[in-house]
Amino acid sequence: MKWFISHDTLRSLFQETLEKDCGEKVSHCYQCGKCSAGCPISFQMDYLPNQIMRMVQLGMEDQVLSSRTIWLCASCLTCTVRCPREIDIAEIMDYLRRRAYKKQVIPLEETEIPLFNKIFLRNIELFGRLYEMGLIGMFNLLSGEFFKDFSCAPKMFLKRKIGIFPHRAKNIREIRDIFKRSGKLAHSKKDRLLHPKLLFLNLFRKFIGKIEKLK
Amino acid sequence: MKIGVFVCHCGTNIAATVDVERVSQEAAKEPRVKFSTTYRYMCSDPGQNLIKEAVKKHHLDRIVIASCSPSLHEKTFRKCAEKAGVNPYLMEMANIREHCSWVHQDRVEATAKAIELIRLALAKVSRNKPLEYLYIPIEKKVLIIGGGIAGIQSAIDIAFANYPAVILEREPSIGGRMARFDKTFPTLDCAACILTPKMVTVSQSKHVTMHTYSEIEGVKGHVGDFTVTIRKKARSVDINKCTGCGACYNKCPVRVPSEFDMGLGKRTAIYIPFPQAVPNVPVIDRQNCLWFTKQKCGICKKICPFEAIDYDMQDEIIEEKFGAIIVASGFTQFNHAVYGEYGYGKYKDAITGLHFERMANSSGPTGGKIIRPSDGKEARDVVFIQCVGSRDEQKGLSYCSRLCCMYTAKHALLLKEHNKDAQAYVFYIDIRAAGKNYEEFVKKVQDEYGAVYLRGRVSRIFEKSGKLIVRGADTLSGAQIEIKADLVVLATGLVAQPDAPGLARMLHIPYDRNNLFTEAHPKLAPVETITSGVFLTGACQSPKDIPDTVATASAASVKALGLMVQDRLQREPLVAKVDAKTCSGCFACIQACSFTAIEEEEIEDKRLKKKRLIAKVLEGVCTGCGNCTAVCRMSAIDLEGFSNRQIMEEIEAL
Amino acid sequence: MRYAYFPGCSLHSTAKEYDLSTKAVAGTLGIELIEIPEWICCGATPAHITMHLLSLALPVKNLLLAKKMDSYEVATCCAACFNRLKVANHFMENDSVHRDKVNEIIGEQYSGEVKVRHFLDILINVFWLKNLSERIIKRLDNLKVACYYGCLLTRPGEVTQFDDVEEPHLMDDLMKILGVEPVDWPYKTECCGASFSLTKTDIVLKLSGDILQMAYDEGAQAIVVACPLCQSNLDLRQAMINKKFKKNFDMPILYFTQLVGLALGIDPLKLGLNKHIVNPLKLIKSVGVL
Amino acid sequence: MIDRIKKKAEELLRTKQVDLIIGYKRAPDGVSVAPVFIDKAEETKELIWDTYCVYNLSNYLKDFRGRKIGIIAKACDARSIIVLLQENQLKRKDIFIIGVECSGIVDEKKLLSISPQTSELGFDERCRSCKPSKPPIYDVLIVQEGQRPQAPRLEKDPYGSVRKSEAKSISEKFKLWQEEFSRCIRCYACRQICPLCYCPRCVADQTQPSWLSRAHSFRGNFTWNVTRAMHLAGRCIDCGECERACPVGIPLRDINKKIEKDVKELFNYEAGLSAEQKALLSCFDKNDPEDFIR
Amino acid sequence: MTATEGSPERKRGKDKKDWEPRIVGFLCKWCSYAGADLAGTSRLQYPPNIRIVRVPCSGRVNPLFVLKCLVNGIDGVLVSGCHIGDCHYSEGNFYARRRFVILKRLLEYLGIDPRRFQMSWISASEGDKWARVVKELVEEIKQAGPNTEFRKGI
Repeated sequence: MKWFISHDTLRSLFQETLEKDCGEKVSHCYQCGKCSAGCPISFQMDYLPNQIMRMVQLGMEDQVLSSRTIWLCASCLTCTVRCPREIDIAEIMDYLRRRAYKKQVIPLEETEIPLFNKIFLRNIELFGRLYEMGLIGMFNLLSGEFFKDFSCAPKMFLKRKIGIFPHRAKNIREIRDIFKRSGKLAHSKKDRLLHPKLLFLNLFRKFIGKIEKLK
Repeated sequence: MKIGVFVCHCGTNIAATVDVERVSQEAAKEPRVKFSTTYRYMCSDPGQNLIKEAVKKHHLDRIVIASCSPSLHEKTFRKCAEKAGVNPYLMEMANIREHCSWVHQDRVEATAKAIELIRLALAKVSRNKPLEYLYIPIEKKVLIIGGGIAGIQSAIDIAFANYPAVILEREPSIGGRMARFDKTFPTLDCAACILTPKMVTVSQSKHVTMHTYSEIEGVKGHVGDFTVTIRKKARSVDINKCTGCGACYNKCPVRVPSEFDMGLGKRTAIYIPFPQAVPNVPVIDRQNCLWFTKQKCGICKKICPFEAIDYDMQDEIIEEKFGAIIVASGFTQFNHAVYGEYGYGKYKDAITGLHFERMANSSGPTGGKIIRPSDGKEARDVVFIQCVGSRDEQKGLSYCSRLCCMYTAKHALLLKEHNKDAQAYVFYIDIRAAGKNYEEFVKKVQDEYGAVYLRGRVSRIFEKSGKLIVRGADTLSGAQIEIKADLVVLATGLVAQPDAPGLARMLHIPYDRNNLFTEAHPKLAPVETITSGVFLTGACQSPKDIPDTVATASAASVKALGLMVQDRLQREPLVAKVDAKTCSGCFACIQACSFTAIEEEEIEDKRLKKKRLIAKVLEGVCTGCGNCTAVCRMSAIDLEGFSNRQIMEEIEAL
Repeated sequence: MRYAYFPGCSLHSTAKEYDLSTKAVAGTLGIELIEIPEWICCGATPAHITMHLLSLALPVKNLLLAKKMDSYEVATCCAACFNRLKVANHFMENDSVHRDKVNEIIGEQYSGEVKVRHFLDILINVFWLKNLSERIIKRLDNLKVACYYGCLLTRPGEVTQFDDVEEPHLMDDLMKILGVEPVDWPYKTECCGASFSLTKTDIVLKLSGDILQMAYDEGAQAIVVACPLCQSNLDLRQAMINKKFKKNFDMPILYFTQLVGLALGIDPLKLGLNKHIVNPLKLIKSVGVL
Repeated sequence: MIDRIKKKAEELLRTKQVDLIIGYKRAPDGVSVAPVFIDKAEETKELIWDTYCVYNLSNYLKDFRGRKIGIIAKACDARSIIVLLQENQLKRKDIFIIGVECSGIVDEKKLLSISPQTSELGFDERCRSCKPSKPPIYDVLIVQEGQRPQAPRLEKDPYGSVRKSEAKSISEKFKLWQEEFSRCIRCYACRQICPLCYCPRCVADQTQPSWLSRAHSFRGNFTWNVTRAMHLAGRCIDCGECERACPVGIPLRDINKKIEKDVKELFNYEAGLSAEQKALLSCFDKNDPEDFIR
Repeated sequence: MTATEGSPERKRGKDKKDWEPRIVGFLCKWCSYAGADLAGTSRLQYPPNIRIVRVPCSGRVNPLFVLKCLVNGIDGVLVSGCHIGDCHYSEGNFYARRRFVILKRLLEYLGIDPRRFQMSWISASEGDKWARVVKELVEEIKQAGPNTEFRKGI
């Protein structure tokens, strides 16, 4: 048996909170499975999108937030445009990810994605525009895959597709203000942007992986 | 004016909270009240006898009964008054149970309120007028709109009772959708085998007249006296001369896709839709006939041994009178072209269930072979997709079309019967098989015919290398599924006919947001409409399978016959009435009447010494809603039973 | 015809050739594209995954910058930027709760008054295909391509208000005008894995590989795209796909602007055709343009 | 302009296209204007047209039902003719409308102080919120020639004063109208002058039931004025005759305007623009507002 | 009984302290009246301040009825019908809705407390809603105070 669902779970306010916060009616879902049928990423997911909807309906917050599925969603909106119940499933996935960030529950297997997102945003907060070199370098460094995509690098440089220096925005102060105020309004603490727990988890996993490979 | 007040204890229902004796005493003090009393159960026989005796003894001419809700016992006490010799409309009720004793606990308050409620009723009854029942004569003939299985069954039932029925069908033959089906679930008897005898019965009955290839143009009047305008479209073949020998269509050189065969087969320009057509008289399709398009050919006319072909035939407009109308206008298929993910209807090998029925039919266009329309090859892997259009608020209908689960199961079975090597894959959301032997049927299809049932809606279909790739999911196992199919059968939902709203407006019956006709009550009056004399049967009211359609057809027939057997129709006289002197003829009332129950009338105005137009209420049509009275600025139109004087008197008594 | 041009981060780096070709085409056709001064990143996918308000505030900041310019319509080429700008505009127009919050963050008042258009839309629906056809110098006959729209250009339909959601056809129409034959293929809006390029490269390889395979099977010689992320996944990762799935695709991934540029007679180098990883020049030569 | 009016009127009578012309003539005082009813071609000389022609002549049409009438109509008057047509009180073929282009008429009450030629202040208040100078319906249109008189300055918001009153507190509003209505002497001049009050028996005169108290108490006055306004909902075309006729100066137009505003805002309905349109209260839209309903 | 007899003073409490609001409800007999019946059958308790005038349809209610109630000193008037789409006569409530929004706004414009005239849609199955609406109505009218505006003929 995978799970035991208790009376308390069924009575939890997970679904209500979600519907109130993101305005999407999960209760409308009647489990037709069209989202899962069309999802391009579902082959990698631990639960299909429709199962996530069901789990939300049943109040299984812990299981949903620690699922890999919510991180693997590519926001391609295939599910959203085809849902016969007019539920914006991609938006719900977004919401679940944001909630998972807040609660710092991130599955061990999927730490790169949140890490990447944080680095990406930090990058923009610093430079205003994306600084690819910085992004890739930082990401490789913090994710522990130091030489990822190195084979591509020479080509990119040769074709002058990646700049070596970042863009310097004149209005950087305004941009940082936007970040600060958005964070304040969303009641998320700024230091969460690069949370040590996240980094640690990721490196730990990579380390385990390496050891297993050696075996 | 001598009013009697009768206060009911209703056991303890009223008496426990309301001091009925005091109420009665207080009522007696009101002006014009000659008699007042209480009784344990006023609606019981002794209670009613008490009223009758009091009327006799005290020469009462008006009655107020303080008891329960008029919704419950107004009719009882009206009858009681009538028996006691008081006009039934000189009785009013004070609702001191539902609106007083049951909703209050304080005895003093409740008693005081009960007294006031009686005072209100007294005020109203003092302005009541004696009214006489209305009687409407009845035209003893029933119109049936639609000649599918619903219309056919209705006609048979009415003819059986020896009343005349007229079937109006817009296609050249009766038979409707059922004539296109191959087999019927769950018994698998062939549709033609059970329908054709009924069609023949209709055509041979002396009580049934058929207007095929005809459309309804207008309806006037009301229950008992409908006047219907019918357009008999030019068939170009004289129905009285033609014997149905078939010489004409055997020689016709034109070939066009057959509508009856869903475009899978061909027909000629002069044609009968299908071999068992009733009447067995061809019709010329003027859009495609060479004579009408190019003034050439004329073979059919030359060859017809009975000189039945008449190229100059014109549409004919006739008017007929009916006492009742049965609407059996049926349904149409949901158009799946709105589904972009299923290819916008452009894939030839993605067909609908009705196409499949024609293919499965051994006398159909493919001779019973299940083929791919694109290349004519036999289909081996066939995917069935349920709920196309149904249960889909985004692109289709909110409702469940009710039959698709069953007909898809039937198709999966037929597929296997027609081709042993074939495999059926059915994508479903829920299987709804609530009917006699339905669940057993679906189980049989799964167990004995090996149909693979997959629980999930299909997300995408696309063409690749001559096959249709179907992407779905099975939510029970949590797997994505991709099937390379030869043929995809879409179980498209049932929708209202596109012209249903127009018909509804003609008949003054309401329809819902899906354009399905609305019954008078979803449970207790499922075949009636709010327009008396108009009844519903079949899928025009909601999706129905054949057994349900036949059942509602017989139900509607009984309702119509219930009118036919009466000499005249008694109606409550609670209708609007116009005061000629006060009416200015602005006709705000005509515009505001939802039932076209008001018309213009010319009168001789004695004061102005000239003719002028005023409003006139058609008592047979008026439903007594009173909307006209509120839009009339001069209060020239008033509603009997709820008249301005009655209501104003109530207000003054408050 | 004058637009405030929002290139987006990619067009200034990995997708330089998209920027080059867009400007070249616009210049030739007389469509004035004025880059929004000091524009900033729209936040892309990471923003809306992480902080909803931020994902609205960043595009709105750009729209406000555009509003301060004379022209009121914004042109953009990147499908992801287009989607984010459109979504932000949709919220600012229709959702007062979010509008108030975002305005508070930005410190200015905005309610969705700036219009956002994709350059493809401008070319077809503002400049008109017919006008374009009159300007063509070299017809690109003998070229068969798969038009790949990606997932973000048309979805969700009510927000982007751009082409058909399930079967978009604007790019196909454009190709036909140029003389190019678009193949009718089913993967026009399939996802390439875009945002996972760095994080979940496996997924990207699988999805992009499927797309390349489908285009190849349907007989396309090249894939035409309107999104820099799709381009980089299909182009940059093609070698890795070949390695992983043991294929040998040699499928150039072109921007629609590059093909339009070629037909207008613009020098291929000015269109950045030398900047691709999978070299398209061989193919271009084979159809006789060079 | 007047010459062309006279010529047309003369022609209509002479060729028997109409039996009667309703128009304006100079009143004996030499300044103000009175209605005139002409059935002889030679009498058309009497006709005049100037900014003093305040009356809405369509009020007289109902008295001549069945005869062919020619009528001189300003834009506002023509709209009341449309309402009368809409309500079957007239037959279109029975009337010949001589439409006159109008650039505002004077307010008699202001006349004593200021002349209309010198200042726009002399114009009637309602002309400042009236857009059309051309009648929406006519058989022949007489346009102004040469130098047009200075048209009154248009108010940006025709309902500005209504909005102002709406903003007042409930008790302020009550007090205001209590004072206004308590002056009412129930003379029914507003009813007599209104071209759209044509009921054979007004509810105010009915006794069975007695809809409103006939005593000129505040209760009765209030009921009468609300009844009158409600009966004009979606019909009043703001010709201003009621307010002009009121001997005690109750601002009746203000009430009419309030309803006109609501009707326009809630239902996008304007009275007297087309004879084919359904009466406001005899039709509905499925999306009518219902936020006021529980 | 004639109009003048029904003067508001007749049945009014002398003192403001023991004043209880008097409310009139015009209820359509198919939905709202049946809904009130259901409240009774379900024994839902509500204050006894309301008197019901039964009408066939909310479309039957003439604005003059409402006006008459108010000038007679009734403290609150409620018009209640079927929900949109449920009208027994299919469209009556549409007409009522249009008619009464105009009246409601006009009365407010003339200084009548908007709480004194209200409308509701109550179906035959909404006994609970009926009880709730009456309770709320009584509460609101209590706050609005007695309708004394028309007491004296000034």
